[in-house]
Amino acid sequence: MKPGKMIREVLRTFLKKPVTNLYPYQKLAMAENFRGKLSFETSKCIGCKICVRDCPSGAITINKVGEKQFEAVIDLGRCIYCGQCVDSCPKKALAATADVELAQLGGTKLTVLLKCDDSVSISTPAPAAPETPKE
Amino acid sequence: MFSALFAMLIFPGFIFVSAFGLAAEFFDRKLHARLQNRVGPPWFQPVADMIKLLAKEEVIPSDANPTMFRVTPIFALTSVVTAFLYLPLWQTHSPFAFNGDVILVLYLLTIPTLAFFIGGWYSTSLFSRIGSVRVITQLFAYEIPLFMGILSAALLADTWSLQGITEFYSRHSWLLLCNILGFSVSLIALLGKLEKVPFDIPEAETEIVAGCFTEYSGRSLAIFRLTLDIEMVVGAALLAAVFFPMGAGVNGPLRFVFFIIKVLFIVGLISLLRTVMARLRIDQMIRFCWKYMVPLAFLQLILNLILKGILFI
Amino acid sequence: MNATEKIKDTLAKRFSALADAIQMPRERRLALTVPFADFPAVFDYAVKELKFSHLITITGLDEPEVFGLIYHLAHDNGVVLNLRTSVDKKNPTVKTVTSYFPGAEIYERELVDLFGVKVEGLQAGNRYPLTDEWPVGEYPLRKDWKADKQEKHHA
Amino acid sequence: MHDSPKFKIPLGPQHPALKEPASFSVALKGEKILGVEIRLGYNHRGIEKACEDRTYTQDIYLIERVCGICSHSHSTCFIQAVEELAGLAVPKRALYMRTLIGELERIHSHLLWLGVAGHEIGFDTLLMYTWRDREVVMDLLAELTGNRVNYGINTIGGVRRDITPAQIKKTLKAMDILEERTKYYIEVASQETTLIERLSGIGVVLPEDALRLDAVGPTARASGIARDVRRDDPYAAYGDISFDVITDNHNDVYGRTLVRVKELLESYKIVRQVVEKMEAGPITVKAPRKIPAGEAISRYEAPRGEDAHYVKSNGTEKPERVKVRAPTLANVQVVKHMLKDRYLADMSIVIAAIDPCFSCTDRSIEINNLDNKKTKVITWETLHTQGIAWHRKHGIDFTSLNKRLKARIK
Repeated sequence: MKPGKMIREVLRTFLKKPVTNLYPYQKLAMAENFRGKLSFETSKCIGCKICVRDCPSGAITINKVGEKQFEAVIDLGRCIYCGQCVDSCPKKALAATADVELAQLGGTKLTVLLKCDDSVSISTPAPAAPETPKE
Repeated sequence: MFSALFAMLIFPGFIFVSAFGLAAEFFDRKLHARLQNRVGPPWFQPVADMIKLLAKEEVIPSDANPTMFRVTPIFALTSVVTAFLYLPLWQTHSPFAFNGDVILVLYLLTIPTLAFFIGGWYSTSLFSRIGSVRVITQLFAYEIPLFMGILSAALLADTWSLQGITEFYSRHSWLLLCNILGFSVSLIALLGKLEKVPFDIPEAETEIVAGCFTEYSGRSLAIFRLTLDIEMVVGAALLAAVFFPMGAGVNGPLRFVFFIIKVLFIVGLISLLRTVMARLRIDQMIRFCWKYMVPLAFLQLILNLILKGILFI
Repeated sequence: MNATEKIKDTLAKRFSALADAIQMPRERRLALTVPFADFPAVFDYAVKELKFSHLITITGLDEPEVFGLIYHLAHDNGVVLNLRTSVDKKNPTVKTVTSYFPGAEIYERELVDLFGVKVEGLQAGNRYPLTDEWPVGEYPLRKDWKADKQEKHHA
Repeated sequence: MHDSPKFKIPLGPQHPALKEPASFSVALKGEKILGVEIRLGYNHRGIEKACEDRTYTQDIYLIERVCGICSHSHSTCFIQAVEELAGLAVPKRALYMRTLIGELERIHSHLLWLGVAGHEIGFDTLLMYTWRDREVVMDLLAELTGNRVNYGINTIGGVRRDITPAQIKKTLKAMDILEERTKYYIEVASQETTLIERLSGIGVVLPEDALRLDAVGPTARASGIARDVRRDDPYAAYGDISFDVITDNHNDVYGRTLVRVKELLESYKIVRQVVEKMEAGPITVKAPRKIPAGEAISRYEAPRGEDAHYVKSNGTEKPERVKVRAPTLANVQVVKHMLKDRYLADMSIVIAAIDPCFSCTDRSIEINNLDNKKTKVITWETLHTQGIAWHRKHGIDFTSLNKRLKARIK
């Protein structure tokens, strides 16, 4: 029985650097294979929609935009980042990136259109209808 | 007249002591955080908290007595600010010093505790009521060792004035060593008065939400928070004046610096103690106080009586 | 002979009429379907004589004709006995097993709330897991209950 | 104390001591507890019903989200049942992988519990330290699986990710760090007076009561009952691994603390054995989309105790019935027993001592906005403007301060 058993430890800790990460100023590096936001390559997609069928939360939709041309729309608010669509995709058109800073002010910015012009994936917010608050 | 008003409102009264209280809160929080390997709050955090609380809407429970609910925080704040006026900091004596001020300060420090009790009781919430019963139960446990610890030091100095005690101990500084027991008992009892771990039973967050402050919000809560901060400074300054008279010889700004350092040292000790312990249960706290602290304080009292008999007949 | 088979044999000997119904899908797993009338006797025997000391849970099933109830009992040596019985859908009432396992109270409350099976002898207490305002006669785990039905009900 | 009035105080659904909603209605006489009424179900979100509407693949991820802490426990438990139904022979390496993640999860859960227990008794330093050290294992899990909590490592017929030699090295290093820290916590737990005072002698469950009330996991083991599914009903790779089932005969919260910290040491031992014994080979076998009709029950020793999943299939892509029995549900009755004649101050730590996980416990139904008329969605922008307007009305304006703050951040 020793009251104040931790005194030595806390005094030693006082001399150490704090471990807190000052988040917005100091970014945390995510592991390389972290399952974050998805990326999509149009040229690989064959429009089989297995990803749509396997998605547990119905977050992904594949639209046909032209002859053998597809785009993916992902609702980041619904996506649970399980990466099952990446595993399901037979052509490896989908991939998970380590991008985790996806928070947005306002729910409308969470629907993301993924398409690419030349194999580089660009993501632009979809022009979703703005929600008008009813008073 | 004007100088008295200045002393009460600006220095060393309300304005100064509030700023010092908030600074001490920052010091306590920062040290606590660093001991826990965290970064801790920025320097303006206590001020920002205060501004936020003052800006918030104040909600008064419908069953509560609105007058009592609003008045008790002010009552508590006034008494601690008044207590501070009697403590010597800049000069050798405070502007209002008189023989017997150590007793007055001790009693003024009891008033906030009673105010917490009344405020909690009048807010009529169950958590507040349990909290206020705990406040008053705890008061009976720590008050006696605290009084005995401080008064036995005063007894040896043969004076009831803070100035006298300080002067006596700076003359016979070796006698301070005899008071170590009294100092430890008073410091631990002060933890109970300030409701800090391991004696934060009345506002135990994980049991009764916030104890007697549960229903308080906005301005009234801000005043209570400020009271606790100032109480910490006053308690630390009281212990410093009685047990650490170092620097009493020097005068002027240096003495003021000494005062600040002494107070922050005691706040640091409180911080350290609350970092390394778990909260006790109310029955354990009372048992601890009556079983160990009171006998120890009593021992100190007897020791000082004997010493006094031997040394100064 | 291993522990599972031993238990199987003892059970078959005691209830010879049910001997063929005992299944052993794999090591440490036994399943037995018991007619509703025989259930208390078999359950009592399994708990008291065969020393199945732990009731894992009670599963309710909505089968087309009846409500199936599976009492998953576990032995200290790891054998799990799935004791299964069924009650009529018109008047689904079973007796409580809280006298054997006081902890079964909450599993039985689940049956009451989610399937509408009445449990005789269950002491009064808070319902679980549905809210107090839940409409009477709505049993969500029944197959004919659909999640979006609720909205229509209130619209 | 004879005349002290009887109080009835609500602990929860929202209370600082509870990390999740559950309501404990406590009848008090002074500080003494006369009786407790427990009301659960606030976390009901319809998972069992929802499982019947989804394919097995989708269910893995849904089941994984039954609980945030023991996510791997639930998904493994479910998948074991499905694999038994499909008659799949899961590759050895996959089983070892599951064991590895399972033990890492136990480490993270037990460290988390130790911190929470510290917080409940006002020992925040313990909370800060254990949670700091927990980051080691969280980072490791993120690296191995791709997420910090919902690992998503399981798939029907195996696991989704393999472990590389570099990762094995990292794992072993992390185990060394954590072992040293755990030994220090054991020292603290067995010496710090205030901690022992607060934990010992409360929440007592005698062995016979623990048996009678069906306690599981550390709650049972702290009452001297060696009940551990890993040993009794071995799954994954536990049959090949040697470890001790930790028991304690304190019967109280202190015993539960000791069991958990000692189990941490066992987990480090298991992790080391797993990475050593792991053989090269495939990590998955092909699984059919349609699972043959049948039924199976699977048990798993989650950090909080025995987890059980029952799956009934009907030969289609979707299960006929999924039943989840989380460990907390079995331990809830024990809590009621523990709280009798104790002090209010002990309540939060006694509840915390079973390591409750109410979101595990409550699953089943989704209530779709019972009154749609009352629900109003306020967008962030509206809320923002309303807030500014309220403050301006009360004479507070932060516009200039805000501008300066923004400039500083830039």
